Amino acid sequence: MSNATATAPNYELIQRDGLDTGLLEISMGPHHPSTHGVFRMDVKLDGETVVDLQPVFGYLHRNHEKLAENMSYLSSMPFTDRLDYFNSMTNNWAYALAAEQLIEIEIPERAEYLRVIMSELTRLVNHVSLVGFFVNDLGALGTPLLYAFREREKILDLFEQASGARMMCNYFRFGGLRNDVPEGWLDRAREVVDRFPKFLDEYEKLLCENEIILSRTQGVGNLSKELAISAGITGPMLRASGESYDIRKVDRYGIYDRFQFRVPYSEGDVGDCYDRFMVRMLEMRESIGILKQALDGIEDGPVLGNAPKVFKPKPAEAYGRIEAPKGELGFYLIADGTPKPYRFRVRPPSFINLTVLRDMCLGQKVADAVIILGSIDIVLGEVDR
Amino acid sequence: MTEQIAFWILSAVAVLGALVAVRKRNLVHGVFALMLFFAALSGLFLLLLAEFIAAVQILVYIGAVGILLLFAIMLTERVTGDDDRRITSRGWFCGVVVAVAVFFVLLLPPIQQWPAPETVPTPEPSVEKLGQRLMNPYVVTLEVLALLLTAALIGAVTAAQGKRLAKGEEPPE
Amino acid sequence: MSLLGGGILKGMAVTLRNFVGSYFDRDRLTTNDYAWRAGDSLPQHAGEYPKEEGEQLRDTTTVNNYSRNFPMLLHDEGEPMDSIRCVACQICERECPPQCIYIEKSEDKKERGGNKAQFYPAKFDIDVSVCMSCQICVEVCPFDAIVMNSQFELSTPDRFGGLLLRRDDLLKSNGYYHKIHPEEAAARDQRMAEEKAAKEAKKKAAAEAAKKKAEENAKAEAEAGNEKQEDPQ
Amino acid sequence: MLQQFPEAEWDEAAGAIIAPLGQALAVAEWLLGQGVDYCSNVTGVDYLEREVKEKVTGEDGKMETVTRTIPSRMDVVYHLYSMQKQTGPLVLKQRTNREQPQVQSLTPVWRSCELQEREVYDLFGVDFTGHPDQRRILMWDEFEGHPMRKDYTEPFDYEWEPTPHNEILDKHHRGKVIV
Amino acid sequence: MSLVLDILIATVPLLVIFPTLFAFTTWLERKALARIQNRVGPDKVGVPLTRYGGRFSLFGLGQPMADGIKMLFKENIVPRDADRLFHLLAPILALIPAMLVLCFLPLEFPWTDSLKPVQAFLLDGAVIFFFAITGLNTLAVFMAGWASRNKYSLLGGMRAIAQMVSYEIPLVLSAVVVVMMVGDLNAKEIADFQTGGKWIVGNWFLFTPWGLAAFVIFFIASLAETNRSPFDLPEAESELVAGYFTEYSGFKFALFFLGEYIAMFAISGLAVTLFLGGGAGPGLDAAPWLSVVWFIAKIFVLIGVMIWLRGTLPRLRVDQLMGFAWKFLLPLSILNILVAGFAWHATQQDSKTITVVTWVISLAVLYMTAKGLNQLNRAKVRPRNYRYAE
Repeated sequence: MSNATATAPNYELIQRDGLDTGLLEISMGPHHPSTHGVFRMDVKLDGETVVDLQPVFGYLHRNHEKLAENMSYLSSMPFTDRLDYFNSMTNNWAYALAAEQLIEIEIPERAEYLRVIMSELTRLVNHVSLVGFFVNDLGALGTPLLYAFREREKILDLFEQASGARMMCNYFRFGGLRNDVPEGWLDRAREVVDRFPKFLDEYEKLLCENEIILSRTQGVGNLSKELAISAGITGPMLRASGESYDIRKVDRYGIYDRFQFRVPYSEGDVGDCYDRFMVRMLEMRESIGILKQALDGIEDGPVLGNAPKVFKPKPAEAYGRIEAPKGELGFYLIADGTPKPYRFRVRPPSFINLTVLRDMCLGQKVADAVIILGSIDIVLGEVDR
Repeated sequence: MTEQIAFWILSAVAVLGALVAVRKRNLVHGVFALMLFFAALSGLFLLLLAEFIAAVQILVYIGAVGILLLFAIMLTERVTGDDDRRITSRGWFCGVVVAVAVFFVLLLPPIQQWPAPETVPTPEPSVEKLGQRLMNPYVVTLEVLALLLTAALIGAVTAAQGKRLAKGEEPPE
Repeated sequence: MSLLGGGILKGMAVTLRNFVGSYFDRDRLTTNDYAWRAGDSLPQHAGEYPKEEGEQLRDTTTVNNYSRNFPMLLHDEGEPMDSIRCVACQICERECPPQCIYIEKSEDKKERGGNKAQFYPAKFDIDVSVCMSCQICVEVCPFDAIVMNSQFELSTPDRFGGLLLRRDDLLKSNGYYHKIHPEEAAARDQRMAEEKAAKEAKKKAAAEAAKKKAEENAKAEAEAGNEKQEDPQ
Repeated sequence: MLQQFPEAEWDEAAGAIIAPLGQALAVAEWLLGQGVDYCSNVTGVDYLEREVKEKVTGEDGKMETVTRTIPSRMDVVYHLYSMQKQTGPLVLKQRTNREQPQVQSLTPVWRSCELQEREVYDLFGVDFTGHPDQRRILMWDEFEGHPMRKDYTEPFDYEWEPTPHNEILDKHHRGKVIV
Repeated sequence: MSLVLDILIATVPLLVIFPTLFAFTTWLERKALARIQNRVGPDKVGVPLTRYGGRFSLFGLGQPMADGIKMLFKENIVPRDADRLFHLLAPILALIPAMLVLCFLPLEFPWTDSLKPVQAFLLDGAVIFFFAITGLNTLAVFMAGWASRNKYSLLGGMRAIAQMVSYEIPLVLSAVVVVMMVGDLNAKEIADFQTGGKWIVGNWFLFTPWGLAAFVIFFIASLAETNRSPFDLPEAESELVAGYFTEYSGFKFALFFLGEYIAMFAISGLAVTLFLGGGAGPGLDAAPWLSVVWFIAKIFVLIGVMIWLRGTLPRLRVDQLMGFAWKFLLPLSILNILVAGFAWHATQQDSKTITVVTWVISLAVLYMTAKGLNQLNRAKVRPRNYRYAE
């Protein structure tokens, strides 16, 4: 085995110090302020040091895959909103992308542009609030979080105007979008996008140089590049570990090949919480660049191809994946000729990113376990499905 | 009159605290009872207008000794304080003898000076005097004590640090 | 661990600027951004209803004209049951992802709005405690009979019955639809009129005599749609 | 690939390689050596025994309908990518029986399989030999059955209480509403 | 009987004024934090004027009252396994020392002139008493954490002991500087020592190099002593749910809350006494009672800074917290005592040049030490670079 040391999970307790002291077992969660939902970590503490940690999943499990196998392709679309309820737009896109492989269908130009716009706005929403939550986990009294929510609010207003709902957008359709954006929406979007960098400047000033944040995050939760790749870590977390893998660049799905953008990644091999935090901050700037190009390039036209509402694809298999804000979101569909998918599988990024939670937390303090979890960026709707 | 009442109340509290501290099986309860005893003692010092000693009593005995005891309990496995083991009572007779003996030794000076002198000099609040005494006649003693404590502190740190493990070395079981 | 340096002071400067700024710059506040709304901005007493004693606010209509909440059934002008568009085809019942719609088809057929006689829903229930406002029913409806409402004051002391909306609760006039979603309603009416005109144009060759009547119908339909009507409830 | 492992099959319809039984770990290690360093997605697929009707041209030139039984099976599907070469996907399947499904765990090769194989074990009941920590993950430990199997039926719901929604659900259960 | 009366006269005002200020401070804190976070904060509670709207709310000043009423009527929940006696005693024990030390502040109420003997007794050695009694707060926190039988509470209690004991040392040592300079432990004497001087503030210890250093250390340590952000580890919300008062609700929680804020007042009051000239301020000659007003105003300035910090900073980690106390604050405060000792001798010469030179040297020494300690304690982290892939 080439990288046995990197991949072999260490299930022994880490060595304790010489004192014969008792271990404190704490069940953090499922109702805990900073597990970001109903997630539980069974932590064993030696004093304040984490010597063992077992993530416990499933409190939000609703067997989304089974549900989707019992309804038509279109009916599953609103359920994908509920996976990662922060980023319903990108969830929609991943599902639409997978289903569009099953049925050959032309996507109108304007729809492609709007998809990119929606998806990058979603990325802004996710990253800006994630940074807020992360600093909240660090113990700041919600100040950065509320600044983030103010900006998020503006983007959610845009979503509401376009799709009718703020979070459960259910906006994408196979072959395009459900409806066109209302009149004047693009101008409002441009206004939001133009004002975003100013907010980011202030945000960076508040957070990026703060010595307490630096000392709390640097060197905490290190994740090496080898382990990150082997453990299937994707998204900003992978790039923080030094690998510049971005599906927008690799697959060039949608019309991402038309835009000029760069993928920030950490140069070193540290991959700690600070890297994950900074990579997200830098990614937001790139998203703004994409948004500006997309808003400039968009033209009038139809937004929905001639896709039927209910269809029966030929028996085939399709795996569609996109770069969701949290990592690679994939949908694996097996069609068997009926209007319902025979197999419907979601590849949830935050679930797989949790693989290395234990490796990162061992030997750290209990307060670090909380921020490491925060920096992984999980949403339990997606982890448990 | 007021002082009398205060004296009796404080004494009663002190005795009660001491008894509870000895008898309680729950370690944490015992420590807190001990602290109650210290606090009552500090009150007694205050009644004697020795407010500096009273303050030091609180600072050192409650603030330092008591908390040290709590730390010690926290470091053991009996964090919750329950201890169902029987308190060994085989040597209770010797204990009583020793206690009575100590009591009489402590009672000796008042007995020797009996009857008490008629005129008791009114004590004044005298933090300043205490400081002067410490810095002039007793300065050498103070410094020696300070040195001793520093040595103890360094020793404690060294002892607590334990054996530094070389890289790769297996820690002792 | 190092705490000296400008980072903390910089952060404190940012918070101080926000502290002062929140008194002067309304844009800074987290929750006041309703300026894009059509019509006037905030309701008169935002956060202070009920304005009158006992007011249930069942008719709070326009939060904003883009939002959607739960479905409602459309009828054209006139008596609701005489002009209900739904023909109880049950497509929405089948496609509804959380399966919250329950329809019973009527025994008889009924003529409405000058069209030929059709079935109508004898029972049309939506359990809004299950509904997830996904709008799939609106999309699959071939008769434009079901659209999204934006009424949000639905709280009720009755957990079971109160959250099960019956047919008569769901029936809303097209005018009401125009009131809450003006752009969407206008677009829908236009499309309906176009479709109808196209259909009629097809029929034209076959039945020359019916043509006049049909055009009148189409016209009346469009006019009726644009007319602002009071909500019957 | 197919040369290296002559027993591997190529599934044309799915565009997937079916690893020979018991050699999946060797295949995976070989693939890792070839630069396939990233295992994106692991999932199971449950195929019930079913009958298909096919129109076959008989020997006498007549079209006739033949009923053929496809045996039940259980697939474990791996979607593999290469981060170095930025290529993919390569679909690797392990095929096993439904009754006593047992496949080799690829967790020693790709760490990302750890939680996903646990999930497949939980929801499909596939036994992964060599998995370091095979426990239920999404369902609770006392749960019986494997809910993602196609023939899984829900047990009596002890949390059931009457709601007006029941009549709708009943209707669906009775099969009156068929999607 | 006159003793009892005197005691009443001396204590009742404290028992009235400071809880009232506590109510005001909760409102102030909520409002200020809200504004820092670009929210509006409480502004609804008030006296309704008509039945259907309109009210006299005065920026939500009624909010603390409403909170208090809510707290009083909330159910008192005690966990089944908890130590009921200690669970009850802890909030009381948290409040008593905080209230007690208020007596040692040199607040010159006009009506306490006749109580000089009582006050003299209390104020002689006030500083040392103050530290002795504030230390008792630790016990209350530990008691609460231990009695709740909750692991989060217990962790919070253990953190609290470690933190408070550690930070008490720099706290005391930085106060020693002032005591050395004044040569008295009497709070009144210390405050009086700082009156006069140029533009009222001339004699304040804040405006000497050693005083400034001592004040900064004192303020940081007092943040830790009162469990304020960024040192709010015992009640760390994101890690320990609510730390030692996870299992407290209703009135007991309110008592803890009250105790915490009174402790804030007390320790800020001591900071004002030691470094900010006590009740010194303009207009004292015309109206001596203004000194109380000035005193409380200065307390509120310090509390304002505490709120501001709370709105800005995240929390430290446990090892960093301890490291900061033992590796940074403690050496610095010991050095500061040394500097102050030399400076005291130097300034006794009454020569302007020597004074100026002393100031410059001590400033330089303190600054360099702080810098050096900071460098020593800096975590070894490589600088970060981020690249972009096209």
